[in-house]
Amino acid sequence: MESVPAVAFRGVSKSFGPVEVLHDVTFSVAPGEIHALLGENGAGKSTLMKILGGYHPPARGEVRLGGEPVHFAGSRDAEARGIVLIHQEFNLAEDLTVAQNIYLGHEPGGWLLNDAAMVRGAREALGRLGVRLDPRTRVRDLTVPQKQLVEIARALSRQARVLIMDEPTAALTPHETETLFGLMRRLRQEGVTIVYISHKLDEVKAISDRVTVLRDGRYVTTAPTSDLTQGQMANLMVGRELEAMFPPKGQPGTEELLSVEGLDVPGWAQGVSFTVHRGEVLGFAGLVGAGRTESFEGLLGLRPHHVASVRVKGRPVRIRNPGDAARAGVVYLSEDRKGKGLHVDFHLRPNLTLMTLDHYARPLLDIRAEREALRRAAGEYHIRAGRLDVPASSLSGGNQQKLALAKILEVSPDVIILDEPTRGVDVGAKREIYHLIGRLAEGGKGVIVISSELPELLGVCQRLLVMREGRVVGDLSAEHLTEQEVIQYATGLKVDEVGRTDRVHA
Amino acid sequence: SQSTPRQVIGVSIPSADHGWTAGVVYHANQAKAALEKKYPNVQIIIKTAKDSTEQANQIQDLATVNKIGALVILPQESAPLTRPVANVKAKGVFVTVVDRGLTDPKAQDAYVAGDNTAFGRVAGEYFVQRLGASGGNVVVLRGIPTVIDNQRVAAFNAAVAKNPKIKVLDAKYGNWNRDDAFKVMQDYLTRFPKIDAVWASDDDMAVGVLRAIQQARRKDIKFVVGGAGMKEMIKKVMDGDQMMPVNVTYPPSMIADAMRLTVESRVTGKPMKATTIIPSVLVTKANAKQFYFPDSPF
Amino acid sequence: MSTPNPPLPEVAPPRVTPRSVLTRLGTLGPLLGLLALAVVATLLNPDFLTASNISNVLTRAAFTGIIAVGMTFVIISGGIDLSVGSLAALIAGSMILIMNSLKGSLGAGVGTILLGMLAALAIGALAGLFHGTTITRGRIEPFIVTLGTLGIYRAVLTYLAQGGAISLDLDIGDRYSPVYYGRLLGIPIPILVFAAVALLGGLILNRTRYGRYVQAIGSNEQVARYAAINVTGVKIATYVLLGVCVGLATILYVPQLGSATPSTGLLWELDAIAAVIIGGTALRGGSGRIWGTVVGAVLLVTIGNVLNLTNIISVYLNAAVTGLVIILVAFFQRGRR
Amino acid sequence: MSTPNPPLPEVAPPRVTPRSVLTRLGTLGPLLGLLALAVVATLLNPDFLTASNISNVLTRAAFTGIIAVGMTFVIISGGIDLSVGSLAALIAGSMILIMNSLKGSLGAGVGTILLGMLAALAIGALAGLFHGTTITRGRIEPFIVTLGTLGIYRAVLTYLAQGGAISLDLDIGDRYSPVYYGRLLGIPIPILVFAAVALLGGLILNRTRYGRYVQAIGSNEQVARYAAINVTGVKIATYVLLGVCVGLATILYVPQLGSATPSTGLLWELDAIAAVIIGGTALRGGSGRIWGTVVGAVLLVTIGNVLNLTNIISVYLNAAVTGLVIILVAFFQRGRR
Ligand SMILES: Nc1ncnc2c1ncn2[C@@H]1O[C@H](COP(=O)(O)OP(=O)(O)OP(=O)(O)O)[C@@H](O)[C@H]1O
Ligand SMILES: Nc1ncnc2c1ncn2[C@@H]1O[C@H](COP(=O)(O)OP(=O)(O)OP(=O)(O)O)[C@@H](O)[C@H]1O
Ligand SMILES: [Mg+2]
Ligand SMILES: [Mg+2]
Repeated sequence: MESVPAVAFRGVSKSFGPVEVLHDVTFSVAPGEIHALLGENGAGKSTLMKILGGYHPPARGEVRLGGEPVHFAGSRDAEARGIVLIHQEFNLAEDLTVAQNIYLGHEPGGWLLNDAAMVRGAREALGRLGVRLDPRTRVRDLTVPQKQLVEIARALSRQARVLIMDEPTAALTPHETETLFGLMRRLRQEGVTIVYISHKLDEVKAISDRVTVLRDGRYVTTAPTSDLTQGQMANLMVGRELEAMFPPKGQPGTEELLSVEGLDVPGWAQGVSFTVHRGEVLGFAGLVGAGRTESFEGLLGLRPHHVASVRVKGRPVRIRNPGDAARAGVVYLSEDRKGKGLHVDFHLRPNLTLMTLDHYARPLLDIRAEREALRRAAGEYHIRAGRLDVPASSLSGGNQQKLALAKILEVSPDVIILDEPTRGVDVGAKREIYHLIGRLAEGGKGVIVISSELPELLGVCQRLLVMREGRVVGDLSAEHLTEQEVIQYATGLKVDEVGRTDRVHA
Repeated sequence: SQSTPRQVIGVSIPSADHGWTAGVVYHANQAKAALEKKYPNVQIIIKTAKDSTEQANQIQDLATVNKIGALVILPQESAPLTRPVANVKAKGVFVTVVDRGLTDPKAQDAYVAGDNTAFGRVAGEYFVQRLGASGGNVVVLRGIPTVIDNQRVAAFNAAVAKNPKIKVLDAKYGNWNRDDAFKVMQDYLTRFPKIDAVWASDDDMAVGVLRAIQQARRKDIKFVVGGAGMKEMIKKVMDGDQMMPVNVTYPPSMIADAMRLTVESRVTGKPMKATTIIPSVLVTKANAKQFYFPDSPF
Repeated sequence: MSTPNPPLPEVAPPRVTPRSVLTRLGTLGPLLGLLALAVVATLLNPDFLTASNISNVLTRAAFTGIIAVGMTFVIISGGIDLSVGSLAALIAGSMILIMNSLKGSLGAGVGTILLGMLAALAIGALAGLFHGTTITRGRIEPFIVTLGTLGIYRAVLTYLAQGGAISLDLDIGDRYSPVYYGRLLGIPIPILVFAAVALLGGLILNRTRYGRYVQAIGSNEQVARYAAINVTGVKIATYVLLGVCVGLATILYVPQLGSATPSTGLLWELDAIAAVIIGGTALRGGSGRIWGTVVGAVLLVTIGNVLNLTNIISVYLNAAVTGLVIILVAFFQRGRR
Repeated sequence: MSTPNPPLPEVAPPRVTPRSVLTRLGTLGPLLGLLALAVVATLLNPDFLTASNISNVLTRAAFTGIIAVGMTFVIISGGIDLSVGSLAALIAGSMILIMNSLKGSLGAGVGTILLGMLAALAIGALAGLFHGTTITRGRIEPFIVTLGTLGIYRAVLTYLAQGGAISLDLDIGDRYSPVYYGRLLGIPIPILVFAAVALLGGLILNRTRYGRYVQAIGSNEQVARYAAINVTGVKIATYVLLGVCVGLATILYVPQLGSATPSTGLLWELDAIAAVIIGGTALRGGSGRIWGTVVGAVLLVTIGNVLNLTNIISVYLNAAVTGLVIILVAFFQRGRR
């Protein structure tokens, strides 16, 4: 493109131990553009960006900034040169407040810190994202999307010349994503160079100027975004033709597998009622704060709650904790993979069998059978790992998600509740998860999918419930399953009388 | 009993955790040097233990590994060490027990002891005599919960009971420790507007007690009696200190006496007296000089 | 699956980098430390290697070792228990009083002793139940709860003993003493019990559901809860298990000295926790190993034994040597996390 | 913004659930505990509320209180220090020996005493530096390192004292004693120093970069590292800070009795750690508060004081009451996390 690129990678390689995860990567990013970086889980995107951000030194090759080679001793060095990285994993100290996190390492003030200025600055940075959140809240008390927003606000509070965003929208709803994009466009006008990583190809298509694709740590290509369709991007990432993303939708049966009436989760949800049938994929849509996650955590006994009745296959059950639920055949996959879904310090094997250890207790655990199960699950769910005897933390995000899914499916449940099942997962893996959901339904299970990605809900679900302010406000199926309808319900433009309406506004 | 073969003598004592035990360690080491010089065929091994279990382990090691012929032991506690000492004796080791008698006297060959009952009684008798017919208010600081402490306090109480005018206001644990004694005394001073005398029952505790009284500038307390003969306190008695008129001996050097008697008996073959009691006596200005050891750490 | 999948990425060759060799060595740290100590000890005094000395050392390690095995579970699950020493004292005292009082009706026989043992285990289990329940349902930090009971148990024992000692009836003591002093197949009984507890502990930790759950809770309690594990129950069980271990250790301890005093079991908690940590279990929980704990317990006792067998330094400095060895051993196995 | 946005989703209303009121109350737990204790104490013995008794209590709390302030930083940063009591003893002994030996050249004046104080602070700082460096660069668990030095320091002191006492020269003692026994504006100097340390500690923890970094490291070390915080340096500094606090506490302690013995500072570590935890700092680090620690330290001393002032229960059970009160106070402030 132009004369001097803002950022240029020249033959960058990187190894962790004996494994080379980046091989000879060379490409450049023009000043003032939004440059998308694509690749499968584990392709090396985050690693490359950490090199740019000064967190890792490259093993070979060099990074050039405005034409001149740079060698960062650490992230502080890089920040001094105007390079700011929004991390993919949350990098927030949970015990500190939002404002304290936003300014961590950059506190204003002399001998004494200027807390008032930090709160003001934090409020302003959050405000730019359209988030109204008290900066004095402890991060521990935030929800996943809120943490994501704080992470973004932190980067925005630095004066960035090069802003790296590693999957900033993974946990955001379309509305928040739109606000963020508005902000990115404005930054671009101000001359900020943005490198943007995402697995949401529609977003990439909408926001970026050019796209670079990595595959297995190697540079594949760079092209103007307008030259590529989403399908072409996907094919470049996986290096082969991807077939249809979504499986064909089957016909739900009539047997009621799980029927919930009048579920209240104080402070979060009121009078939530729904039924899922055999062979059905039921979606839950809604904006951030709609209370979907909390409803299901309540249902599982993970939060204080009250429920009028829960029936599984017609029989009333009492669920006080996830153990009761699992015994009744109901399992839940949390949206918070690291915090609630997976023991990242554990190896794959104990993670997989954690919920089904009684199958292996005779009475001592049969480790060999567990290994066998892992080998089977790795094949069945396409969990890709160099070796199977490694900690879960060494898997890429998508493969961690597949492992977490495999874990709950080991229970052979009747009803599977999946909360944001494809968050941070690449297209290939997403496709595998969609097909898995299809197969589960086909096999006679009831599947509930909670997701902030409307296309995915529309793609896999036969029926959609829309939640708003803790209540179910819409029940859409067949021809009503359109983006337009969902948004109207989610934003309150349209309200149905769904389920029990006698419990409005607790 | 033969004069030529090597004699290995084990000495097992509590480790130095307050003044009196420090004195024991000091005197044991002095005696070792002197005895090994005097009897070249004698080897003495001194072990210190921080609690009963460790001491039981040590005497086991002394018997099985160091192959001692005689054991001089000052037990941490009587009851817990009775069986382990009996086991050592059963292996043919000559056992001299010092200070704290075992619950089963059959477990020992000889006994060299201070007199805890006398320690409390002598102090109590001094209180009766000094406070006279008018009596007075007395506070007591106890040591660490042990049999020794129980014996001393019981004897003191029995002695002062002879004068019904003497009132023991309270007796709390000061753990043979200066800091704890300081705190307990501070609180006694807060609580009791009139105290005539303090039985600190130990010279380490007396140090803390004196400081607390000094701090409160209380004039009602006529005197403080410690015990066991720490050199600084004996010095005070010698110098005629008003607050510290007397002391009661409980000499840590009894370990040296026991070692000397045991070694002599082993080397000469003469039997040792079954029981040697080292009396607790009242130290006054008159006789203080003979209890003053300025080189000892105690 | 429905579509043909691309070949799995090649399996990386087994990696034996210098780092991983060091890591392996690190894992064996405490064992190497123990061996090094044994070599030094033998050089200083060849008697160290005699069968009788080794059997002495292992017998001694049994008390805190058995407790440390239970402590390993508590620490792996993310807890701590400071009260074990006091609890041992209280159990010893209660057990002796119970046996003494049973002598009248049951005589000084096996029946009395068995009932005493049963009482010991029951008291330990109850104390553990109290700890576990207060910590989980009462939501109080384990450090606080067990610091509190540390004071309470020892005070109750002091009260029972009226400041002195509680002594076992001599007849009962004679019948009971083989439990500590006796041998089976030439091996002292405490060693056998210790070995059995360690094996059982290792088996439970690594080869049962319960052990897996303990590790899962210590690694991430939230994830464990979401995975349908009864977190409260498992945690309470670790404290009960530890309480039973304390009871068992006391059952072996009582015939050794035949009495309980206010100083019985003093600082055992420090020894037990130190054994666990030296053995390579992280204080913050999540993972650990029983054999490491066993080596840690033996190591701590061996230091004392070597100091007893030799005479090279001032008696005042014994504790300094112990401290130094502990730090050195930890240095060997450092940097694994 | 450049694109028209759909209306903002409504903000969830601020939720004031009963839970959050309880949480607020919970934060004040230790203070309420202290007040309750004071009320009970006054009912039992009205002398409790006299100025002289309160000044005694606060003066006593100063030693472990000052150490506990330093310990708060160490614990918040995710560490622990078991050696503080032994270190205090060693500093006390060394300081006395140094001052005694300076008397010859400098006389028994202020110069000698100031040099002694300087030595105390320097030894404390050096010990802290050693702990911090061994823990961070040597990558050894803090529990192990300070368990080791716990033994070493006290052993060295015992060696220096030959098991007995190291006594301060009487002339120096007379000049020095106002540091403990003196008053300024009617308030004992140890209380003033304690207050100053607490205020300064609170300021450093909550209002300086360093304090913020300590919390960040304890909360998530990786995050702190990513925020370009010098984790190693900050951690070492917490141990040095604690070492200096121990030195300061010892400077106040020495003129009290004018001597150091092997039992000086015994179990101070337990008191200091307990004060921190009772004050509401989590043992696993990340967050905490200085004022809570101060209340915790005063609370612990008050329990002992109340027990000395009254006579309602057997002396044997004193420790039980202490334990019970600790658990009860913790119960008040439970369930905050
Ligand atoms: N610190 C590390 N140590 C060892 N291996 C690592 C480390 N960080 C990353 N890897 C490995 O490097 C490879 C590239 O990881 P990276 O995080 O860059 O992938 P990514 O493209 O960002 O994937 P995702 O889309 O899942 O975020 C992966 O195989 C990963 O397991
Ligand atoms: N402006 C806001 N003020 C306060 N809380 C908010 C705000 N916006 C969002 N939240 C909180 O963020 C949470 C959103 O995260 P979460 O994922 O848990 O929401 P959900 O509706 O339960 O599920 P999902 O996001 O999957 O729809 C909501 O529970 C809501 O309370
Ligand atoms: Mg990534
Ligand atoms: Mg959600």
